[in-house]
Amino acid sequence: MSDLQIVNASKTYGTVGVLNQVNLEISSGEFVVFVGPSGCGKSTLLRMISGLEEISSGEIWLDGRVVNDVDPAKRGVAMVFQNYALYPHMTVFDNMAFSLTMAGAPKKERMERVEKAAEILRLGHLLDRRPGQLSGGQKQRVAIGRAIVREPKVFLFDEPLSNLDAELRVQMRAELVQLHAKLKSTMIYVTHDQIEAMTLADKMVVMNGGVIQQVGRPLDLYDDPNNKFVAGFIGTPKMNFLNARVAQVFDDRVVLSQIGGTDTGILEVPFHQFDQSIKEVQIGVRPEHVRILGNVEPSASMPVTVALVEELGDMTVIHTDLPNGERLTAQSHGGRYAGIANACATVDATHVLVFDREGNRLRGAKLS
Amino acid sequence: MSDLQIVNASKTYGTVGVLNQVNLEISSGEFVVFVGPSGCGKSTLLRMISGLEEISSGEIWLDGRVVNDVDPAKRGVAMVFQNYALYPHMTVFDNMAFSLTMAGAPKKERMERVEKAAEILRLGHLLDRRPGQLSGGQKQRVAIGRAIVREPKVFLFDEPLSNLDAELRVQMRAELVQLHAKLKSTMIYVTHDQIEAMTLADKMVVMNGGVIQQVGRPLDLYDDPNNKFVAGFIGTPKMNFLNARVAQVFDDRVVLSQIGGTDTGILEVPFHQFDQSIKEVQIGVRPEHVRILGNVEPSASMPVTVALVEELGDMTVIHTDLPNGERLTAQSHGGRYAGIANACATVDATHVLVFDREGNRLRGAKLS
Amino acid sequence: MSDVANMEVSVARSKATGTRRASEARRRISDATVWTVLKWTIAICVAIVAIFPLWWMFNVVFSEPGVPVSINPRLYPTSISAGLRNIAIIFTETGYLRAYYISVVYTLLTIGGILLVSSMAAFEFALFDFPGKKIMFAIVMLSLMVPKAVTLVPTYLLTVQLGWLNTMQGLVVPGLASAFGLFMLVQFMKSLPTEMIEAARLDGANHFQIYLHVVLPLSRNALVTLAILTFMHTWGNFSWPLIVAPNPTMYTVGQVVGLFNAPYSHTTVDIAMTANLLAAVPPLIFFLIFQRQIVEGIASSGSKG
Amino acid sequence: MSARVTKTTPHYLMLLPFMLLFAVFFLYPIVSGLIYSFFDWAGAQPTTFVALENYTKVLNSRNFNKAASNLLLYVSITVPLGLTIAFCLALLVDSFSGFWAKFFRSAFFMPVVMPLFLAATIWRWMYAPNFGLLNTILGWFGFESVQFLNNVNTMLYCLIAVDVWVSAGFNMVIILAGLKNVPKHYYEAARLDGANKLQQIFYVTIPSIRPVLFFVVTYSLISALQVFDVPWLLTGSSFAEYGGRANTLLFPVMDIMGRGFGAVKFGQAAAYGFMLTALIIAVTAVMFALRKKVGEV
Amino acid sequence: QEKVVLDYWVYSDFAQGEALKLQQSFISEFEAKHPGVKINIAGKGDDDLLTGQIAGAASGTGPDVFMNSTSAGAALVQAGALKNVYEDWMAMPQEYRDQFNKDLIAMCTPKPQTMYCLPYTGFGSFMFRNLTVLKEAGIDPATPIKDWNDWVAQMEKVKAKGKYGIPDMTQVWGSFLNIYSGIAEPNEWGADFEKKKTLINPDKYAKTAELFVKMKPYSTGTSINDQATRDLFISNQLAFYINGPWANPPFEQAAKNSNLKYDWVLIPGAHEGKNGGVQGYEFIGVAPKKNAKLAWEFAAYVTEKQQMVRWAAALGRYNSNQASLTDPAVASHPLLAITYKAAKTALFNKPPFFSGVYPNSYWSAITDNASAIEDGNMTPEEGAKKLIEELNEILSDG
Ligand SMILES: Nc1ncnc2c1ncn2[C@@H]1O[C@H](COP(=O)(O)OP(=O)(O)OP(=O)(O)O)[C@@H](O)[C@H]1O
Ligand SMILES: Nc1ncnc2c1ncn2[C@@H]1O[C@H](COP(=O)(O)OP(=O)(O)OP(=O)(O)O)[C@@H](O)[C@H]1O
Ligand SMILES: [Mg+2]
Ligand SMILES: [Mg+2]
Repeated sequence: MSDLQIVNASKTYGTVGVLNQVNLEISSGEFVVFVGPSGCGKSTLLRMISGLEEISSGEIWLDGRVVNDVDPAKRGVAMVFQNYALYPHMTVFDNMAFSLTMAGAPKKERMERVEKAAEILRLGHLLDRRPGQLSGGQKQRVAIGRAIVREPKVFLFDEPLSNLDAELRVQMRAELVQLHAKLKSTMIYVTHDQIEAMTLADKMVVMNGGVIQQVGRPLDLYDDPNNKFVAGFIGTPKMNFLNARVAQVFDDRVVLSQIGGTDTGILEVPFHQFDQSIKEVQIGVRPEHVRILGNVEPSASMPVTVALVEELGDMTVIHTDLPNGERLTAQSHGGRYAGIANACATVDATHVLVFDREGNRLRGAKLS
Repeated sequence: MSDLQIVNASKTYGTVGVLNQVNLEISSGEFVVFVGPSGCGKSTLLRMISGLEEISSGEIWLDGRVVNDVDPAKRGVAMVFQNYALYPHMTVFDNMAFSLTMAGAPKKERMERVEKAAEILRLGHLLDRRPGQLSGGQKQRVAIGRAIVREPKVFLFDEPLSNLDAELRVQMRAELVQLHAKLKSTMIYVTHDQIEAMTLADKMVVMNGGVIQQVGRPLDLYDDPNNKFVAGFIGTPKMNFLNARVAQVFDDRVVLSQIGGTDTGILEVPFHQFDQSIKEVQIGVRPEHVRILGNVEPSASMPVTVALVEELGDMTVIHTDLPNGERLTAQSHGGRYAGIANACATVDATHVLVFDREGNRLRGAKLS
Repeated sequence: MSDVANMEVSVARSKATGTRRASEARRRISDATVWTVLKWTIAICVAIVAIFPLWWMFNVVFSEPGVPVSINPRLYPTSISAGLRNIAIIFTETGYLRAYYISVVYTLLTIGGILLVSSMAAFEFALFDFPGKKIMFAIVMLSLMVPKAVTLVPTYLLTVQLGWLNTMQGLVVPGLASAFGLFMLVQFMKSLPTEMIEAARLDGANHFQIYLHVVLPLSRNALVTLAILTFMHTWGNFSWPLIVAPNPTMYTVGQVVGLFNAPYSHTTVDIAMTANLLAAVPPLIFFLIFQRQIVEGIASSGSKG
Repeated sequence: MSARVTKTTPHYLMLLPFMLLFAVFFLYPIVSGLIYSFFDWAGAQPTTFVALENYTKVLNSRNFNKAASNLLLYVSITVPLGLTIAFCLALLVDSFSGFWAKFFRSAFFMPVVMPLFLAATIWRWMYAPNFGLLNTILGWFGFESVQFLNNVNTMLYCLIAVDVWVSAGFNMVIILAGLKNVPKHYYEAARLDGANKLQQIFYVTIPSIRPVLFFVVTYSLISALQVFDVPWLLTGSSFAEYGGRANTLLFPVMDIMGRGFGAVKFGQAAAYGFMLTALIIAVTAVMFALRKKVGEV
Repeated sequence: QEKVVLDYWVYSDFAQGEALKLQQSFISEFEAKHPGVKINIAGKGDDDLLTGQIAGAASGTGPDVFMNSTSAGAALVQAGALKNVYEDWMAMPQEYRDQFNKDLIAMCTPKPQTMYCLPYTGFGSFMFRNLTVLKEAGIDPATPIKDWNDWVAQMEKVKAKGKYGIPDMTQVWGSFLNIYSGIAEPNEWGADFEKKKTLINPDKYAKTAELFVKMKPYSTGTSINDQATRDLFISNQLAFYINGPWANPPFEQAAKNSNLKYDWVLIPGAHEGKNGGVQGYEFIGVAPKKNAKLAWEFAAYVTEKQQMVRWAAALGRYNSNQASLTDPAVASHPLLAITYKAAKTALFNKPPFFSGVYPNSYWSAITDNASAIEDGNMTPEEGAKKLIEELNEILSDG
């Protein structure tokens, strides 16, 4: 029921445009995550949906009606703030019951609804405390509880976990997944933590500079990004981007050369009907598709200098420099780094993405 | 030259003990990282070394003399604070030169030393600015610069990167590594970020509850932790801990059963001369040593229910529940999760760690 | 057929939403404008009430002489030259300039002294622990509650014993240990980050240098606020100069104005008002110059109460 | 031991100037005032010890009850009223931004800057019967002229109006500063929860700035209990005659000044002063106790 | 030879303009006669003068020679600010002593062998009349006002023209006395500090209060000290204004600038032949300090006839040196003439001087009572009875 459509929404502060012609459809029950670098407009978009921020142009439809001018409290949305915004002078109960108090709900109803929410979040024993007496994770849960009590059609979360420590974040993430499964409400979630985004989202919205870059399932974005920004933004360590020349074009593949400025840097990338007019491209390779080899030099490998090795237990990240100064990062699992300084790198050509000079993804023609 | 010894150091606030009989040796030029959960006493220990905090009992030796009563400024240590503690009313130059000004150094010397430090940190063009006009990373560098100018024997860092965003942290981490390589001073670094600890440390000190749990090279701690705390604290996703019964003891291995409360949960763990009196143990298995298989049920595999799957692109984390309710997390790379709900898990017995009921590591006798 | 019906329905609905939206928007706009108009009206009215007296006095000074003042509300100045003449009379025929000088010196020395002495004490009370701190601070705070009227004479007798009658130090020194100033600065300094002070300690700054190079500059807003309040208080202080500096060569502006305001004074209203107005000018200027800092300064001092 | 001493020495050195001046010019006069309050003391004349006579004389004097009840009434109106108005003004200024916020802030603060004798002169004129501004305005509406400052029913309220006018700006600025520190998210959360503007003020603003309010209330109380110059000037008082018609604007500090310099009974004045001090300390203590009870956030 | 410096404190209006010039010439004359003596004059507002003298007496650092109102004399005696100058006085030639107003000398000598000061300047109050208003009301200013009834009748006529008759005379004790003196005798005013009883005559007080009630409809509601009252007079809205000679300068200026037409007459009394009015005096006193001898000489010098003649002639101000007032240079001054006339029948402001300090609520009790009667809260008789009780109580309270 609670479908949300954002149509051509823009937002300007004075003359500064913050959001530019945003279009987005969110269906009922979906868990949507907005990601993007700081200042890209995630919070602004969220706040426009909540009604806390006015919309400069365009429309927001909720359940089939335009809500541009509807009071925030009447939109049926609830918001969980980054720093929780719990009222420090009220008990947990009063915090959670606040919206009901404002609506003048009778005491009995307040008790019931708060207790129900408290049960879902296992907050029952904390209802008499003040926020100051709670741990970070508990505060977080109270903030969510306050939203649940309102029984909103749409939950909005603005980086709700960013104030928690790593362990608690993992835990709360799992709780959020369960909560979504239980309540089945639409949830919109802002974060700039990728892992959060990937693990939580049904649908991930990647934004940059006030523009939506790509919308899709997390793994689709990971495997098949539309542009360099999305490709680079998703995945840690970050995807490697290398310049390459188009050497030869075949019907089902393209041969790229001069990778890393080396003559041996040649890749045959599967590609259906590459546009012959393009001579210069950038390729994107994820670190897990790069292999660093000892001093052996097989053909089609590039000589690299190891700059920094980060051994993180199971995973080893090796930062290397190519002869032309480009950085190439490789990631491997299980083994331990042997301690070589000069090495060779090979790239798995089947996982290489090709971008044009502007950073847009070049895709092979669909086979009909 | 700048060896540091901490001998039986304790710290109490009133009646509350915060550090308990800490002993630690740090050799000249080492990069030592203190890790541990919040409140475990990392900062307190660091501040005791700096002299900002008085030591309740025990001794701190620096370069062969006891410095317990030496003024902080005269210990030859420099500290970089979490929130930088730059003086907002002074320019970057004045901030960096402050210690020299206090020491009454002539202008020329101040200029020279500040410029040298600024060069190392690429701050040359910022010397006239005030801290308010700097970005987070730049402030961070100024704070380090202020320390460098003093040419200290020991650098102390208290979570210097925790206020930065993820990308900047990665970058600053690399810079710190280079700085250490360049200056070759002793550096002591407090963090509760594991990745930071693992990538930076020559020697890692894991603390909990005011007690040092283990000291060693990061990978040694990862592979060979002394106790459950260290094992669980290092590594993400966290190590799995499962209860087990000692079924049979051989000279070079021990057979554990009832893992996950299942009859098929049997592991033969290589172990030299297991103490026969122990009947109940806990085993620790890192997620990368757990494999989740489809519905096939080979012997020595345990039936599990998949609770949550987190697909992070290259890596997939599968949280499962064992029949006795224990959680078992597995991690795999490259592949994508097939979407099964009931599955089987196997554990790589060669990588299993054994702990007693108190959480202390049980180690096989050394082969003489 | 059914398609057509559907279409009609949807058209009707969109019309309905259209009109409802329009009316909602109108209501919102009118609500907003009512609120805005109300807000501005109140703000302007209060501003008038607040500024009017000064404006009125200005008009009285700059008005045609001889026109009764109180029954012809002066809403605007009528004669600039008369005002200038009044000012000239004040400056040439009375000791006003000298009083200005005395008052300015008195005020500035007091400000300087209070800022120095109480910031040093506040530095200790706010940032460090040492034996006797609590009791000393409590006694100082208690003194805030003793009315000035009680201590006026004993303080005066003491000052006389020191031989400071009719001297600048007699005016200034007894007022320097301001409990209010100390209280304000302590509240402010409590909010300074301790790391800043620790960093300075590590940098080799001694106790006094930390105060001088770190804490003082960081307390700038609070110091400015205290300076403004002290300015106003000292400039308006009447009873102390009156008894401790009775010699005309030491008259402050307040005392000179007091001469004009005396019931049996021969002067006419406009001259008396001119004297009053001129007395208001320095605090006004001081305030206008520094008013930006006052909010931040008071903020951090007030918030901890 | 000696290490400890040298460690704490700098603290005392820094405190020395203040504490020395304080001890000499505040503590000593207070203590000697306290001693004099037990003596019959008329300036230079030899003083005789009279034990508690000064205190009993003050307590039994005709004016004491009047001054005390005036003070009670005055404080119980002017403090809440003044703070409410200051609070509203702070909200008002807070709702503006940029130039106008600064403008109104400065404008509202203006009365604080103005010397008091000036303010009093002008207010006396505003209150004047028949031709004063207020009566002129009342006249437009057909009301009879009110002798604001000479009518026992209006005098106190006239004083309170001036008092509020004088002090509102100061309190406003402090409250305003407190308002700026309230995280915006609280208001947004409350808006989403359906709280209207008024509810936001009661449920968010006031609780959030409680420490500031505490400061303002306490300070206002202490100052109001020592009220002196405004009623003194407003009633055109002199040492011979003060307090206005029927002593309606007679307050303890005025009486202290009058007894001291008018009747030359400094012993009584001091005794009076210390009784007032005791009251102020009691009120302040109650305030602190209340704060403890409500609990600090 | 060491220079002796004497501090000489006067009211602020003595240290302004014309008056200051004259004072300074007295000083330089005196200095010329006494080489090595320097006199510093300082002007002070009323309360400031008292405060400074009391504080100065307490610390022994007050002025050497100073003036104040005789009504503040008792307080200064109590504070120990005044030296007993009886012997110095008696040492002066008889001729000098005869110059002074006998009543005042008696007032300055409250006890045998105890004299606290020399009487100095003074004032008598009278009534300013706005001739324009009177003309409009059809009143001939040339016909003297017979008595209170006549007076009230005039006010009624003034009021009929929409003008005001008189300021509210109950607000300040001085203006009250200006009316009461129109019916009371000198021994019916002030207090007896021995018996702790007020001397006010209740019947006469009640009569006075009756007059207040009658005048109320014609009153401006403002006190005589309010700026508004003077402004009303200047702008031809007010017929009668009662005050001392110091109120004249603004009127004089208005007469020049805006054609104010006014004159002055004695304050009408309750019946024909009786006039109201208040006389008050400033004294010049000497502090019990090292240079008291010189200070006395200076005090004696400025109060001497020669100086007082110049003073009166230049400023038109009254003084207590009777001899000076009869000097032809002085008698012709119109303001002085009326003051002189007024003082003959006027009551002293707060007698007796130099003996008892009036408790601070004494004076306000009177004005409060009068106001209450004027407002109709009590009948004059009730009020009078109550007032006497109240004042006696205040006096015995101390
Ligand atoms: N009130 C405002 N006035 C002007 N610009 C604003 C305002 N609020 C936000 N902006 C600008 O709008 C842009 C988007 O802000 P927004 O808060 O939506 O970013 P975000 O994506 O949530 O970033 P973050 O991850 O840091 O929270 C930023 O560049 C910000 O500077
Ligand atoms: N001044 C103090 N008085 C009392 N207890 C203190 C004081 N300072 C610190 N503690 C306590 O000492 C313990 C250790 O504090 P410390 O700051 O060293 O922890 P930490 O390991 O640095 O934690 P974090 O990662 O949160 O910074 C904490 O439990 C803290 O509450
Ligand atoms: Mg945001
Ligand atoms: Mg810490």
